[in-house]
Amino acid sequence: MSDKQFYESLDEVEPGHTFLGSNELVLNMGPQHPSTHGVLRVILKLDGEKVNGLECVLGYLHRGIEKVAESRTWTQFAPFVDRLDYTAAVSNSLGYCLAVEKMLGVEVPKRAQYLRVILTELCRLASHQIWLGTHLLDIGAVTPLFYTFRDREYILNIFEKYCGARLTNHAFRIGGCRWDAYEGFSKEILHLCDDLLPKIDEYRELITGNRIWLQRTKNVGYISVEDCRSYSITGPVLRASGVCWDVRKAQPYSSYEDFEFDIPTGTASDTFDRYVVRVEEMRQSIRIIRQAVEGLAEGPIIAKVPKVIKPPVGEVYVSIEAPKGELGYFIVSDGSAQPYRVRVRPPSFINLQALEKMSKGSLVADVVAIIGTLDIVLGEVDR
Amino acid sequence: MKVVELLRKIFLIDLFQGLSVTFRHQHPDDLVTEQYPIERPEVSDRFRGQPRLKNDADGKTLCTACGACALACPEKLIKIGSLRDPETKKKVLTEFGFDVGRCMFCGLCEEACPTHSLELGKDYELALYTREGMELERNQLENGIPRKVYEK
Amino acid sequence: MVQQLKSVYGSGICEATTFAGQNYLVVDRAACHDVLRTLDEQMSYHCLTDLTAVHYPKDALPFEVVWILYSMSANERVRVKARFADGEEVPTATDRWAAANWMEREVYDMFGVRFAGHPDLRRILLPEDWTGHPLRKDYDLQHQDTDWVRKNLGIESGQ
Amino acid sequence: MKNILGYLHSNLTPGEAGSLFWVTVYVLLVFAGVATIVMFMNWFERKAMAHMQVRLGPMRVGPHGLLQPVADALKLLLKEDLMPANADKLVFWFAPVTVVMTAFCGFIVVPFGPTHAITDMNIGVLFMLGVSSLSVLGVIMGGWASNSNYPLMGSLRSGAQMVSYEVAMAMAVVSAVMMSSMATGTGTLSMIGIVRAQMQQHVWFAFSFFPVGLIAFAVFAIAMVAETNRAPFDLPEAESELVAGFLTEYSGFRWSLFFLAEYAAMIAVSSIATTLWLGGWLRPFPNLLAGKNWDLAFSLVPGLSFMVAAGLCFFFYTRMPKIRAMRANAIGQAGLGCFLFALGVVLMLPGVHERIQDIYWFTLKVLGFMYLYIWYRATFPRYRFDQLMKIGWKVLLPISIGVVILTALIGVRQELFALVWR
Repeated sequence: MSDKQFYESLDEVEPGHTFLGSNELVLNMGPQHPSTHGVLRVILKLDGEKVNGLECVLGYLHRGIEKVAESRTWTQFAPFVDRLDYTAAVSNSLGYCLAVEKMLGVEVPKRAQYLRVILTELCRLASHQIWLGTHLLDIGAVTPLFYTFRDREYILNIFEKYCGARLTNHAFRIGGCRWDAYEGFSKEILHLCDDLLPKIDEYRELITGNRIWLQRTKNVGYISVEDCRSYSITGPVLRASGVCWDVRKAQPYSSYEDFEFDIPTGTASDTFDRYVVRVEEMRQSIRIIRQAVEGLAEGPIIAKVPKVIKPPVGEVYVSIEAPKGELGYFIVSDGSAQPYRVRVRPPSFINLQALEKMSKGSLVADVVAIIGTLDIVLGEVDR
Repeated sequence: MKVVELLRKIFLIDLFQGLSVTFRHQHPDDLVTEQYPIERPEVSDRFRGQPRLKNDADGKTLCTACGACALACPEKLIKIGSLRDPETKKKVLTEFGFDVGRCMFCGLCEEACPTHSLELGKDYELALYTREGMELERNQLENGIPRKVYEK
Repeated sequence: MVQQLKSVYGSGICEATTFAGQNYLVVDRAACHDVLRTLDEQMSYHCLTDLTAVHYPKDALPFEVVWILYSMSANERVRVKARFADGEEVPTATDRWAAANWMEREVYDMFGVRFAGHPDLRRILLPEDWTGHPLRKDYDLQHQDTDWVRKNLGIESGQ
Repeated sequence: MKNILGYLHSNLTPGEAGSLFWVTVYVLLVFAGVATIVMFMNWFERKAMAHMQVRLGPMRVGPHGLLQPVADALKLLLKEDLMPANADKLVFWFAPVTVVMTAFCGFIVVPFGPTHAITDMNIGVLFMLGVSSLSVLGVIMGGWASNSNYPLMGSLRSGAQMVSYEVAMAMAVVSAVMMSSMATGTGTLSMIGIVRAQMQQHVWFAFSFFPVGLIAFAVFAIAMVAETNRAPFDLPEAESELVAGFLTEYSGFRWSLFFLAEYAAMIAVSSIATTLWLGGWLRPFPNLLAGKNWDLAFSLVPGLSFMVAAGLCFFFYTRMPKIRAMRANAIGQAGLGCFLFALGVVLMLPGVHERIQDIYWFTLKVLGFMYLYIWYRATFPRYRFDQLMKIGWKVLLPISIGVVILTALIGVRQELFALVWR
C-alpha cells in the first residue's frame, strides 16, 4: 500500500472527522504504556508538550464481574471480588462480606472483626506501598519501587501464612473468617510493624526533601474541594484537599470505632499533599494494627450462618474505606441463593474521571504524575 | 533558619541525602533476591496450590463421591463420576476430574469436603506450555504429578 | 425530610422506607430529577455516591435506576429509586454532578438505559460496536457477540 | 619498519608523529577499548543499580552475570530488524550511524596518557565539544524519520535540551582553558596541553582558585549529564512518559548502535571532565610524592589492583555452594580469577608498567564518573521539561558566566592590584 492509499483509507474510516486544530498533536497513551498502570488508554490532545484535552478509553480489562455474580451463589461470588482491586484483595473481600452480613442481619464475632481489621490494614499498607513504588517510578525514580516491593513482600508472607494465598486471598467468609490466627501471628505482626516504621522513614529520606520530587509534585494536579464533591472523589485524594472524611470514622464498620487513629489531611490538594497523606496513612495503619493485635480477644471467629445463604428480599448499600477510596457494594437479593444484582462502586473508576479536569493545561509529564497520584487499579476500573 | 535552608539548597543537601540512601543499600546484607530454581521458597502450611486427593492408610480413596466440592466450586470445574455399589448401596468414586487451568485456588472445594479428602496442596509449579494436561485425572490427583526439575 | 418532600411533590414520592437501617425513597419517574435537585440544594445531600440500575424484566416498568446520595454534614445516605420503561429516557444528573457522567455511561452500556441531556452518551466498558446490554436479565450468560469476536479477535469463540 | 619502531622511542602522539601505521593501531585500539568498556558498563550499570535496589542483577550468564552483555549483544544482533512502514528509510538508517560516528570521533583527541592519544590537536577541547554536540543531529533524524509521535516528541526534547546545556558546558570549559594560561601566560585548547598545565601548576583545575574551579567543574558535571540524556535529565527517552522517546521504533542492531553511542558519549564527556579538571592521566600527587621510588610504587598499582580482584574471585570461589547447578558458574569464576591474575602479572612486567599506568589512572577517573551516572540514575526522579530548561538557562548559564568572569578577575589579580595601587 502506498502512502497515498494509506492516508486515503484513513479518510474512509472517518470521513471529514477531524478533532484537531492544525497544530495539535494526538498522542495515544496506552493501553500498553509503561505508566498507565495496566491497560488504561488515554488519548492526549497536545499543543507541543501542553495538554489541551484528553479522553480516557476504558474496558480493556472488563471481565463482567457484575454479570458473573448473577450466576454464582452468594458464597461462590466471594473469590471473584478479590479480582477487582487486586492490589488490595482483602479490602474488597471485607466490603462484600459486610454487605451480605448486613442483609442477613448477622453479627460478626469480635475476634473475627479484629482479625479483619488487622488484615485490611495490612492490605492498605501493601496497597499504598505498590502505589508509592509505581508512582515514584512514573516520576522517574526507579529505586523506591524495589524497596516498597521488598517491604510489601513481608506483608504478603503474612497473608500467605494466614490464608494460604498471597495476592487474591479470599481471606474472609460471610459471617466471619475462615481461618483463625496461626501460631505466632500477633508476634510476627507486631514485629513487622516495628520493622516497617523505619522503612517508611527511609522512603521519606530518599524522596520527600528531594527538590526534583518537590518540583514535580507541588501544584501538580490541583483539584478544588468543590470539584472533589462534584466528581464524588473519595479516599486520600479527597483528604488531601482538606476534607477530613473517612468511612472508617464517619460510618465505622468492623469495630473501627474501637481504635484510636487520626485521619491525615492535606491543604494544597496537589500531588505532593496526596503523597504526604498516603504516607501518613501508612503510619496510622500501623497504629491501628498494633491496637487491634493487642485487643485481639479469644472467641469464635465465625458467626452462625446457614450453609446455603439466602438473604431476605431487599437491597443494601454498604461501603468501606478501601485504600483507593470509598468502595461500596450495592446488592439486591430476590430471596434466592444467588444474588439478583451486585453493583460495585469502584473508587478508582470514579476518581479516574477527574483526570481530565486535573490535567488540562499541564504538561505530558504531569499527566503521568496525576495518573499515579489518583492511584487507580484497572481491575477495579474495568471490572 | 532561612539562611540554613538556603545553604542546604545551594549545597544540594537534599540530593546528597537521597544518594546516601541508595549508596547504603549496596551492602550485601540488604540483598533480598531469591535465586529461584536453586533456592526454593518455603510455602506456608495453609498454602493453596496443586489439588490433591488423599488416600487412607490402605491406599483406598477417602472420597465418597458426594459431590459437595463440585457444587461449591464457583467455576464448576470439578467433574465426579460415581457408580452405586450394588452390595453396600454406597456410591463409589470412578473418576474425578479437576481442571486446574480454570481454578482460582479459592479453597471453597476444600472447605466443602466432608471427609477432607480433597485438599489444595503445597506444590506451586503448575505452569505448562499448553492447556492440555491442565485437566487432572484421578490418578494424577492421588499420586501427584512428577514435575521436571529444571536445574539451570 | 420525607414530610417536606411529600409536601412539595405529593404523589411523586411513592414510598419512603427503611430496610436494614438504610433509607430509601421510591420516586415517580416524572419527579425524580426534581427530587434529586431538592435533596442536593435544600437538604445537604451534596454527594452522588453512586448511580446504577437494576433490571426487573417481568415488571411493566422494568428498569429501576438508583441514585445513592450522601450528606456529609448529616453523615447520612439516602437511596432514590425510580422505575422506567424500556426505551424511556432518564433525565441526566450530569448537570448537577460531574461524577454522573461515567456512571450514566456505564448504566447505558450495561442496561441500554438512555439518559436525556447527557453530553456524551457512548459505551464505556464494552467496545463501541458491541451488540446487546449484558446486565439485562434477558442477556444470556452463554451469549456473546460472536460476530464481534470473530471480526476483532480473529478467533471462533471467546468461551 | 624503522619508522614504525622508532616511534616507540619518540615522545609524540602518533598523529603528531605522522605515522599512519600507529594511527591505525591506535584508532583500532581505542575503538575496541571503548566498545569493551561499553560492554563492561552495561554489566556494571545493571549490577550496581541492582545492588542499590537490593537485588542481585544478572547472575546466570557467566560468573555474576559477567557474560550477560555478550549474550545481550548476540540477542540484539539476531533480532529481526524492524522498520516502520511509513518511516523515511534513508534517514532512519542513517540516524544511528550518525550518532555512533559522532560519539567515536570525539575520542580522536582524548589523551589517555602523554603519548597515548590518537592525535593532539591544538583545538582539541573545541573539537571534542563540537563533535559531541553533533550527535543531537542523529537523535533528531531518528525521531523524525520514525514517523511516530513518541519519537518525534523525544527528539524535540532532546534537541532543545542538548542545545541549551551546550552553552553552560562551553562556558565552564572556557574557565578551565583560562586557568591553563596561569603558569605559561598563554592558554591552550589542546587536551594534552591542559593536563600538562595542571602538572606545572601543581594542582588539578577542580581545586585551583578554590572554589571557582570546583564550581566550574560542578556546572560541567551537571551539564554533561543533561548532554548525554541520562537521569535525572533523561527526558528524551523518558520511559514513563514517552515509552522510549526517539528509540521507540528502533530495534535490534540499530537500537544497539544507539545504545553504544549513548555510552560512548558518556565516556567521551567524562574524559573531557577528567582531562580539564581532574588532571587527566596524572597519578595522585605527581609533584608532592615525586621521585623514582614513588614513581615505581604508583606504577605497580595497576598490576596489584588486578591481583586483588583476582584474589577476591578466588575467595568467593571457595565460598560458593558446592552444588551441581553452580558448577559452571564456579569454574567460570575461577577462570576469571586466573585471567585477572595473569593480567596483573603482565601489567607488572618491566617495560609495561611504566607505559600502562597513565591509561590506568585515566580510566579509573572516568569509571568514577560512570559510577556517578549510575548512582544518579538509581536515585533521582526525572525533571519535567520546563524545569529542565529553567535549570539550563536560569541557573547553570548565569553561574557558568559568573565563573568565567571570576576566573578572569582572579587570573589577572596581580595586574589589577598593580593598576589600583599604582
